[in-house]
Amino acid sequence: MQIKGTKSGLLLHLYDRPLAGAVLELRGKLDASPDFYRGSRAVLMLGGESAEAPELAAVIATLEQYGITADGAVCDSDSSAAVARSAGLRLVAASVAAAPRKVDDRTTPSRNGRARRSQAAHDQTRDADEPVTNVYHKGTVRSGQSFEAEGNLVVVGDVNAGAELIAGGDIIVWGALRGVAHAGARGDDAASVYALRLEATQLRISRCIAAAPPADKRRAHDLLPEIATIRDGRIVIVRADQPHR
Amino acid sequence: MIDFLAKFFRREEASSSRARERLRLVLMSDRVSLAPDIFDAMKGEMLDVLRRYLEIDERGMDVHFENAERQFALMANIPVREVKTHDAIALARRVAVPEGAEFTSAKQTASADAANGSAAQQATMTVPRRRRRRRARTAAIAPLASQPNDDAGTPQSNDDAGTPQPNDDAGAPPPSG
Amino acid sequence: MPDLERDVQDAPAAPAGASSQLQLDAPSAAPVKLGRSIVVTSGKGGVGKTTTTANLGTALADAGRSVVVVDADVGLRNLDVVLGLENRVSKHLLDVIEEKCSLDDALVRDRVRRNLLLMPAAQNREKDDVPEEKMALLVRQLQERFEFVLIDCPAGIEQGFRNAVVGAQEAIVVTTPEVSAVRDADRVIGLLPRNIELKLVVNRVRPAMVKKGTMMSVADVNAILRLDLLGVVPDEREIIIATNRGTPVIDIEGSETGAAFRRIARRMLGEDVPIPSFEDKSNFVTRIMSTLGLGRS
Amino acid sequence: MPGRAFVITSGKGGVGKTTTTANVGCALASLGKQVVLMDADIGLRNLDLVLGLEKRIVFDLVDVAEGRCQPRQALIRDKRLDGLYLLPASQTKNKESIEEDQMREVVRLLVAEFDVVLIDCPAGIEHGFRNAIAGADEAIVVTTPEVSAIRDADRILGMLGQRRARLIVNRVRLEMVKTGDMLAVEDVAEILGREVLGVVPDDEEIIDTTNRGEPIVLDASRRLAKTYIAIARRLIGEDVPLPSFDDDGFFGRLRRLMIGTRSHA
Repeated sequence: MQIKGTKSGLLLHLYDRPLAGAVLELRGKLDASPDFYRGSRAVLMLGGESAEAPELAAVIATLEQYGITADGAVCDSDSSAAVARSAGLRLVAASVAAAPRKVDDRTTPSRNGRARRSQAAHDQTRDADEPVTNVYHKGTVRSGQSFEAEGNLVVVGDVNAGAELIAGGDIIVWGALRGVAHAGARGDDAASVYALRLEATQLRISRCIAAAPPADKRRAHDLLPEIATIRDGRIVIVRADQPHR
Repeated sequence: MIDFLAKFFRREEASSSRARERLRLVLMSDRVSLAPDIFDAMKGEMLDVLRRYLEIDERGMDVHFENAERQFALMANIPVREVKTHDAIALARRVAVPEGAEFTSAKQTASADAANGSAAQQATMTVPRRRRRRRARTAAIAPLASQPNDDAGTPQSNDDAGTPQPNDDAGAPPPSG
Repeated sequence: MPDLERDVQDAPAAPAGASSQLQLDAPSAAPVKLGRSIVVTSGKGGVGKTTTTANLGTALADAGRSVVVVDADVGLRNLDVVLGLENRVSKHLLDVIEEKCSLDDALVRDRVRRNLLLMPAAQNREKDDVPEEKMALLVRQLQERFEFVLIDCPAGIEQGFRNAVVGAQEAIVVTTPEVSAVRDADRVIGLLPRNIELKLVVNRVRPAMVKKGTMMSVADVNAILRLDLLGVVPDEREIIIATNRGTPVIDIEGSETGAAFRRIARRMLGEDVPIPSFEDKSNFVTRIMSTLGLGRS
Repeated sequence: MPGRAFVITSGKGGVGKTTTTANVGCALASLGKQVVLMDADIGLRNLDLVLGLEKRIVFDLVDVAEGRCQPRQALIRDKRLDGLYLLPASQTKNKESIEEDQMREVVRLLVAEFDVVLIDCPAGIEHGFRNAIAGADEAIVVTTPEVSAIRDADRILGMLGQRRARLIVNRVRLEMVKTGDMLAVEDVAEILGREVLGVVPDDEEIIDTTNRGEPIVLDASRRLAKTYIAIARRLIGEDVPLPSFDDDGFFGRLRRLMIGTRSHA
C-alpha cells in the first residue's frame, strides 16, 4: 500500500490487494506519525477489483480516526464504482485525481463572470444537491492548456491537439475539437461531447475511452457537427443532424 | 554543369573548412570559459614559476584568452620589475623543485610548458594551434564533475579515467587538484 | 513582520542599482521614443529561430534601422556564430545585468553593418541566473537606443523562454510544416502573454514535397495556428553554407531563403509585400474547409 | 540482470532526438529486445506523435512519478512491434513538476523489467535536461554537421558527467560533404572527441514518416531502416562496422588534398 501526498490531498493506493487486509496495514502506516495527515483529504485508488462495501467503509472510518477525510475514489470497474458510490465517495477520473491544474494567463476562463472555483471549494463538493459550476471560454484552446469544469464546459473556438478539456457534465465546442475531451468525468454515463468538427485525439466519457479513427477512415460527413455519447457501454459518434441513427 | 565545374575549381574556401576552423576556435573559448576556477588555478601556477625568475608587479598583471582572427591565444601581460640574479634563481628553484624532480610533477606541468615556451622575457604566449587542443579540453571538462548538477559528485581526479577520450595524448596533464 | 515582507517584495520591482547603472549608458535626452521589442520564438528547437533573428536583424539594418539582436539562450548561445561575430564576444548579457560592465562594453558591433549590434548571451551560466525583471529592464534600455530589439528565444518553455519573452511587445512565432513543430508552436502561443502581438513565419517549406503531399502546406499549418502570416521561407542548402561561414543567408547571392527574409523585414516595416506562392496553397482539405466557411482565408 | 537506460540528447533542438529515439527504439524491438521509449519532454511532448501513439495516452510520466498510476498502466504498447512500449510525457504540466529523484526512480523501475530504456531528452540544458539525464547510464548525443549543433553538443558533453557518450551524426548530406559545403563525419567526431555510434543521411522520408506517425524502421524497404538497425546493433554491443564515408572517390580525395594544403598554408 502506498500513501502519496499531492498538492490537492492524499492518494491512497489500494489496488492489487484485498481490502480486508488494508485496514491493518493502513493503521500501521498512519500510526508511525498519527497527526501527520490530519486535516487532509484522500482519494482512494480502488482499481478494478470489486471492493466489498463493509471493508471500504472500514477503510473510510479508519482514515477518519486519523483526521483524514475520504473524498473520492478512482475505479477501473463498474462494480467497484458502484460500491464506492454507495459509500458516499465521488467518482474521480484518474487523470484528474490529484494535481490542481496550473492556470496560466491565457486559460483563466472568466468571461462569463464566474471563474472556476478555487480548489478548496472544489474539494468540498460532496453534496450531490449543491449546484455545479459551468465554464464558458471564448478563444482557441492551445496545446498544453487544460480546462476543467465541475458542470458543463463550453468552448467557443478551436481546441487544438495537446489541449485537454475535462467536465463533470457535457462538453460543447463551437469549433474544431482536436485535443482530448473528457465528459462526465465523475462517472456520468449520460454526458456527451458536441463539436462542430469532432477530430479529437481521444474522447473519454465517464469511464469509456475512445481513440479517433485514423484520418483516412474518416468520411466526408465528418466535417459536419457531431456528437459523441455512450451507447451499449462504448463511445459512438453520430451526426448532429441525425442524432438517433 | 559549368556551374558545378566553376564551383569545383574556384572554391577559394570550402565552407566546411571554414566551419571547422570557426568551431575549433569557438569551442576552445567555450571550454575555457566554462571553467573559471581552472583558469584561476592556471594563472596562479604560472605566476609561481615566473616568480622564481622575475620580480613581478602583480597588480598590473592581465592574463586572458583572446579569440583573434585565426588564433585562439592566451594573452599574458605581466609587468616585470626586475630580473632576478642567477643565485636568487638557483635558490628559488631549489626550494620549489626538490630533489631534481624538474617540472614534471602533475601540479606543475601546465606552468612548466608556459615557462619553457616563453621563458622570462616573452610576455605574450600563444597556444600552438593543433597540438594543444586536447589538453585544453581535458582541463575544461574536469571541473564540471564538481558542479552541482552532476549527480555523481565525484572528485575531479576520477574524471579523466571515466571520460573516454580516444585520441588523447598520453602526456596530457591531469587537472590540478 | 509585515514590513519585512514588503521589503522583500519591493526589491525586484525597484532594482535601484541596476537602473542607475543602466541609465548612465542611455542617452540623456528626456522622453525617448521606444523602439520595437520583438521576440523570435518557437517552442521546438532547430526550426530556425536564430537564423530568422540574424537575417531579419541584418535586413532591417540594411533598411537603415538601428537594430540590436539579443541572444537569450544563456548557456547555449549561437546567435554569435550565425552572425560570424563569435571572435569579438567578450562580455555578455549577464555581465550587464549583474553590473559587471556597461551596456556598451557588452554590445558587439557588426563589421559590415555598423547599425547592427549583438548582445551576446553568457555561455558559462544558467538560464535561472537571469532574473526576469532585470531582463525586462534591459530590453527596455535597449528599446530606448534602438529602433528594433530582436530577441532570440531558446527552445523549450522553461525559464529561458520566460526570460526571452518578458520584455517583448511583439512575437514572431517560427514553425516548420511538421506536426511536432506546429504542436510546439501552438503550445508556445498559449503561454505568451495575452497582450503580445503575434505573427507567424513558416520556415523550411519544400514546395516539391508539398506538391507531392508529403509535407503540410502553409494553409494547413495556419488552419491550426490561426495567426497573421508574416512570411514563408523556403528550405535551402544555402542556410547550412551560410552558417558554416558565419554570414547571414541574405548576403548569399541568388538565395531564395535570403530573399524571403528580406521580404519579411519589409513587411515588418509596414510595406505591403505579397507572399509569393511557393506552393499550391489550397490542398484538398483546406479547399473543403473554405467551402464550408470554416477555413481561414 | 537489469536493462540499460540511455538518454538521447543534443543540447540544440530540432537535430533529430525524437526521431532517433523512435527509430532506434523500433530497431531494438525488431531485434527482439524489450524496449521502453520514455518521453522526458514534459510540456512539449512529441515522441507520441512520431510513433503515432498520441491517441492512446491516458496516463503519463508525471502520473507515474507522482504515484497516480502504476508504471504498467502508463505504458502504451505499440501494436506494430512486439516488445515496444512508450511512456509518454505530460503535455499540460511543466518540467518543474517532476524532480530528478523521481526520474531516477521511474527509470529504475523500468530497467528492472525491460532490456533497454531510451529517454528522449528535451532541448536545452535546463531542468528538463537534468531530469532526463538523471536516471541514464549512458548517453547518445545526436548532432548534425552544423556549427551551432556541434557547439551545443560540445556543451552538453561536458554536462553528462562520467556517463559514456557516443555520437549519432544526423542529417548528413553526402553530396554537400563532397563539395566541401558540409562538415564530414570524421570532422565532427574529431572535434567532439567521441566514438561515433551511427551516421544518418538526410532524407525527405523522415519528414513524411514523422508527420504520419510511422517510424521509418517499420518499413524495411525504406532507405533508412537499415541505418537505424545497424545503430541498434552497435548499441547492444554487436560489432557492426560503420560504413566508410570518407570514400568519396577520386575527386573528393583530390579536393580534400587541395583544401588540406591550403588550410595549412
